[in-house]
Amino acid sequence: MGAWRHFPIFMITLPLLGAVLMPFLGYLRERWVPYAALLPLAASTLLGFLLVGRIPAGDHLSYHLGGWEPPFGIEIRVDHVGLFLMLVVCAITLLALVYSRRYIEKEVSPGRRTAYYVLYLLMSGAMLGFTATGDIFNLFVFMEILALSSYALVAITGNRNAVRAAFKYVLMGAPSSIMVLLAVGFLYSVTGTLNMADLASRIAESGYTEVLVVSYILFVIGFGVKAALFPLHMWLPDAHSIAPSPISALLSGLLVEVCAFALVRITFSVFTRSATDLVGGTADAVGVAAAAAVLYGGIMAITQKDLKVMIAYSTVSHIGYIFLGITAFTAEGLTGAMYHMLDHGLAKACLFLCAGNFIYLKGYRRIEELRGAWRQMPWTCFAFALASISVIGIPPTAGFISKWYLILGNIRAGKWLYTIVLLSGSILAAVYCLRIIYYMFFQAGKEEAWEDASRDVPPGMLVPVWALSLGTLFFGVFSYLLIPSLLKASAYLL
Amino acid sequence: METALNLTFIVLLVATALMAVWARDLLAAVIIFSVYSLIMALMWQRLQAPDLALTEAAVGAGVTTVLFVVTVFKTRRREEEE
Amino acid sequence: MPDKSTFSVIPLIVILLPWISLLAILAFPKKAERLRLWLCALGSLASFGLLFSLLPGILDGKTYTIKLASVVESLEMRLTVDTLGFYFALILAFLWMLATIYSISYIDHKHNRFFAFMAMCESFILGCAFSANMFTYFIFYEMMTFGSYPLIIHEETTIARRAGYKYLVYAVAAGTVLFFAIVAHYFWGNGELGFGSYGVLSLEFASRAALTTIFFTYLAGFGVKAAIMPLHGWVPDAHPAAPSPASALLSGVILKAGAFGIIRVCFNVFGTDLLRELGVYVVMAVLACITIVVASVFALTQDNLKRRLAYSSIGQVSYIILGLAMLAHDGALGGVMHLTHHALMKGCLFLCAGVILVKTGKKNISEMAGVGYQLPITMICFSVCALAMMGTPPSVGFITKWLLGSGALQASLPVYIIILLVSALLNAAYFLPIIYIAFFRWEGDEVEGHGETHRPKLVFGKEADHKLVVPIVILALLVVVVGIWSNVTGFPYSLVSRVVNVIFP
Amino acid sequence: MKRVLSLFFIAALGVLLLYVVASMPPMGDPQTPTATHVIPRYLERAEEETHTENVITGVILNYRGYDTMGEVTVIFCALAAVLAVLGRERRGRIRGFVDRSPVPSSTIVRTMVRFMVPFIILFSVYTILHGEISPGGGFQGGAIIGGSMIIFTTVFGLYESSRRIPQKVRAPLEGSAVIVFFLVGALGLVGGGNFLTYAWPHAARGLQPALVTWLTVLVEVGIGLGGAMVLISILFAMIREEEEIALTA
Amino acid sequence: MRLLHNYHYAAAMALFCIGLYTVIVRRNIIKKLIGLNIMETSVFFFYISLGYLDGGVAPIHAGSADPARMVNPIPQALILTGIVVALSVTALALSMVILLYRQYGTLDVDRLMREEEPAAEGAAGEGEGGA
Repeated sequence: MGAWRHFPIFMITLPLLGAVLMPFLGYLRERWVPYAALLPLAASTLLGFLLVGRIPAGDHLSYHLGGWEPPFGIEIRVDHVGLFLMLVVCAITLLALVYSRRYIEKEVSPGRRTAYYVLYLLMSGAMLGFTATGDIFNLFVFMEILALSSYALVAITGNRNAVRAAFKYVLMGAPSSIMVLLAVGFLYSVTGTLNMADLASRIAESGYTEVLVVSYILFVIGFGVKAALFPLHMWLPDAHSIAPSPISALLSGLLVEVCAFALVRITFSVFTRSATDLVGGTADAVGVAAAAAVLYGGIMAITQKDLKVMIAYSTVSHIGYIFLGITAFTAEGLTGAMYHMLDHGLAKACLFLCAGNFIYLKGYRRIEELRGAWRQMPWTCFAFALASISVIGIPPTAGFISKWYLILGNIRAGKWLYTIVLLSGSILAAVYCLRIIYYMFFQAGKEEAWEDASRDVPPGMLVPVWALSLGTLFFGVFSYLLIPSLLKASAYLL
Repeated sequence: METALNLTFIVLLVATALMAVWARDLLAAVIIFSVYSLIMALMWQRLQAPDLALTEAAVGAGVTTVLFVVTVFKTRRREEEE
Repeated sequence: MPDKSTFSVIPLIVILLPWISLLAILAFPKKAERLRLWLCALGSLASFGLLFSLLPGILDGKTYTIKLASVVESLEMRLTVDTLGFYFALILAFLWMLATIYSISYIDHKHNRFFAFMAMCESFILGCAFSANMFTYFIFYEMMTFGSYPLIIHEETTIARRAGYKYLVYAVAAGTVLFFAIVAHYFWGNGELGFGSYGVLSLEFASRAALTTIFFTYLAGFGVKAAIMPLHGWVPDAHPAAPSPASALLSGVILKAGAFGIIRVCFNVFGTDLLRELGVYVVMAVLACITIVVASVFALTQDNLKRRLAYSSIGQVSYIILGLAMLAHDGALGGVMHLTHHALMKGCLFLCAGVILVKTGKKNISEMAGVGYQLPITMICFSVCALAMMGTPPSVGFITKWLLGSGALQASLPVYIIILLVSALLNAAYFLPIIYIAFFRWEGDEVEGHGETHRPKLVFGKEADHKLVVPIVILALLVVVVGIWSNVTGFPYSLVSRVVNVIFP
Repeated sequence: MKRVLSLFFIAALGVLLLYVVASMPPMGDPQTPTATHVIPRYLERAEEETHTENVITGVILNYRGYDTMGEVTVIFCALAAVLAVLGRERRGRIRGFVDRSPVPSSTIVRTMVRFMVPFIILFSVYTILHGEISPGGGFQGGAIIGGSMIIFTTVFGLYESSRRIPQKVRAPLEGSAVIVFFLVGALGLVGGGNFLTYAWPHAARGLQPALVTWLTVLVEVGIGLGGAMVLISILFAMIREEEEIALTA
Repeated sequence: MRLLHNYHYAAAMALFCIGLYTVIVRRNIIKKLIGLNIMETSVFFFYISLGYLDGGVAPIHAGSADPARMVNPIPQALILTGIVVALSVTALALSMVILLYRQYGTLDVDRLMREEEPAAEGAAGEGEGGA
């Protein structure tokens, strides 16, 4: 096998190495740090794209670190679905990084800018590592890096509410990580290995069902908090609305999805199909929680006055979408969930960056202040409209395709209640998104609100926003690139 | 004798944990917590894990406790009443 | 799919042509007012012309198809021009062309936005007409909803905003219900969303309950746009709020998109014998009858001209659904042909209402005394179309009522004839007063009591701008001409009979 | 009310956990899955494969080296996070800073500490260097150095101790652990194996074991040094006085 | 029965619950962090007691030790990473506590969180950053 075998590990380690080298550059030339930060991520994205053709849909690439074969050493396992998510992570982190160069100059005090970029790169590298690893303890370690860097990035603006929101996030995140560690311990006590593939085979024939069920429950609680599933989501609205916009775009768009993906891998590749009776009970509970999340998130989003808090609640609702797709236990449902991760990531990142544009240019956070915004900021508003169309799930966008497969999966699974919940969720989404578009386009703004500058935000911030919104459109129209292989991959996972 | 020693350590552990949680004065709580992690280090030594005993002693009793002490000094000694 | 489907890119070009006007707007947004507006009109003119060039091919049964994009093999966006699609697209493009010309001089503010969304909406509805499977139909249908919203709230008055809001609420709800219907159809028809000539679904795949749920969710989803009674709420508010060309299109074409959807569902998705077997057509028929009667009664009570026309539209569209529900050859023929007939008649009426509004500023019927003398040509066309709506012999309206009647006889259900007669009476009841007030009353005549007072002279000179009147005259002429020489090749009868004969041999 | 609810939730969780623990394989008997599945290979062949007596160090640095790379990244991330929250003290001398140590200390304590600190550091160097022979290793040594600096700071105050280990020295070394790990990993790559294999490119067969041991020692030193510097920087960042925090926050 | 035999596990679980109780119920945030550490050490204790063999020997090949009776090295390797992770989370949380006390003047979690919701204060100025 050619040199491309080493690409996944470099995709993960380059950002981490970049993060470690950043303080040196920060010490020598502060001005270059934002541009230098782009290098490792661009390299990872390039490696990712080079890898695309290499992995056939049903197969996976397994890379033994240190040369030791799996149950003894750690293995990096990249299958088609994993690679697909890694590419999404690379793309969105790169775009948000381009965006944050100017945004950070205004939002974060000078002393902390290098720390911002260091944490940003650590977070991106950890996300890639988290998706690719084939070892559950390694999953925990990367989750911890993710958690730590996201706690700090939420609190980086330093104002009162940011630190309070970050601390609330820590108080909920830290115990959930420990629960994941305990769950890994339970699994280890019963099977003796830590490698996921090996675990799957040993779980199937191990007799200790109570231990496995409880360990699955702990996994669900642990990752549930990280993925902000309904009852465990209290930290999300504060953290995502106070964090600087590129960070809340990353948190909402990616971190939440990656943790949901981890739960998918654990449910399907570790507790495999044969163990569904083990997983069955908790899966229904997750389904009920997800349905509640869709409705709760939607209703709360409608009542919000602050734009970013509204988008945060819509994330809570859309995570419910993803989990409804997962708990349907059908190939279409899983494909829908996967595709929704992509679409939700792109659209939600775009929404938060647009909100960031409003804050950057005029400091407007509340929705009333956006009246007639399109006169002065046409580009941002059109991008916002396009992204929210994808959030609602209107045809030409990727949101429609993912909603199609989510509902198809639930119908095939015969879960009528969840289908109705999904549909009403999309109506709720329509209500709170169209309300914003209505304010922006069809309302006359107060005279002095938008009068002075006729120009929009600097191009450095507009390009990522438009790249993301056109991405949702692109993946909507050209969905045949991904959907067939996703269907095969989910069948392979199931 | 083996289990007797283990049991005493465990009882001590649970006792110090409860006291650390219950203590009103924060500094006292932190000190009791450092005793807790010291006993935990001894416990691990008994379970034939020397590396970890050393680490737990150095990190648990050493660094973590001092970080707590610094925080208590920077904030407030007494726990606030409801 | 009929075997003779040749690949051709014409359907795609026809859809993209209206976007020329969009380019025109972007090219020179501020200056060259005249050129820009005529370019917009050119967009819809060109698409109608290209469409008309397809007529000979369609007449000898050829269909043109092109694949736009696909998600999975069984789920693809494909455009196909078959006879039914062509028939709907023909009238759609024709009416849109006239409305665009009409609105060049009618719209006085925010031209760019209006023409941009007008063009987009037209291309989406053409997409609906040409869609080869329900997936494509739904995509264009949803995009049409969001394309037509700005048309309704063009005036930006509070009434328009509230009407637009109500329209959105109905449309989004309908979209969701329709979405469920399509996914269920995709699941139970195991992947077959296309339009088979005898219907695609059948009982051995799915249970009876499943098929009925699919049918009723389709009916509800399309019913909102086709303004079936319980779901018609948005129509009476949207029409008066929208500028006249927009409301002409709204009732002439956008309501028909819903009706066309139901036609596709009944003919191509379920197929008539499956409908008869499921027995769901009875519900459809009952709903249609209720809508016809109740809408006409409401129309009586409305003083605002446009609201009255809106209610009459709701009634007339249900004629189509009634025709379908009869499951008889003539009934289906009458119903599908009424699609065009009503578009011609109602389009003309709304445009006349627009002219009255522009020239005399009058909105309510009670104030329109003597309008006939000030705007003779407009009011004559108005009367011709009003009479046609009532079903007087030489006009298209008469053909529809005649066919529906004979369809009812064929289906041996005399109760429909009674419904038709009642509705004809009601139509007369709410159209004749308008004509009477317009011509036989004039200001100041009731002052002197019953005495003969000088009758105002017919003033021909001061008619509205020629760009407003010409479309009205064309439509009025067509209403009569198509009525008399109905079996001329290009006209509705030739196309629809070809379709219906296949379904009801 | 919240107290009762959470008490009930915790009690339920506790009972569940105890029930699960009761159904677990018995502790300590050699037939449990943990003792039979993977461990025999480690215990027998660890020595000649990783050339370290201490199996744990072998497992940490060689078999599961990726975990430790993650761990080192975690500690670096913690430092970056603390500095992001509190902001690093300004460069150069810490001017205008009261030499008040958090704990009042008498001369006896000062002399005792001045006498003890060198020996503690000696012990920690010992721990780091012989990591693969007897218990101990990179991070333990680093923690002990950190501990010694803590005693020094509590007694002599931040000004004194930051003069001994200035920020200019600490900043470059903080990232040393990850860099060393990456270099050794890449070296393994150059040497033909996968990432993180301990192999010296085109070295003589005989020489291979000694080189692996030396590489392990190199990594140990890297982790020890990196860990120590990170702990010290975290400590200094937290001890800094309020007005200092206000300035850079 | 088995629970008495596995008393180490039982103790670990008990400590876990004590820690979790403290994190959830206690109002002082430093107490919460102490609870967090107790939780973490209890899980580490569980891991190590998992790997223990009766009459086992530390896994170091120093002279006499024979591999058969060596204790399981894997949990110990994992816990080394675990301890570092626990330390870093505590360090970050404590530095946040310091900043929170300086900004809000209280360590009581209810008083801290009860202030007006972030949305209300989202005035343009506040977003500029800087304590």
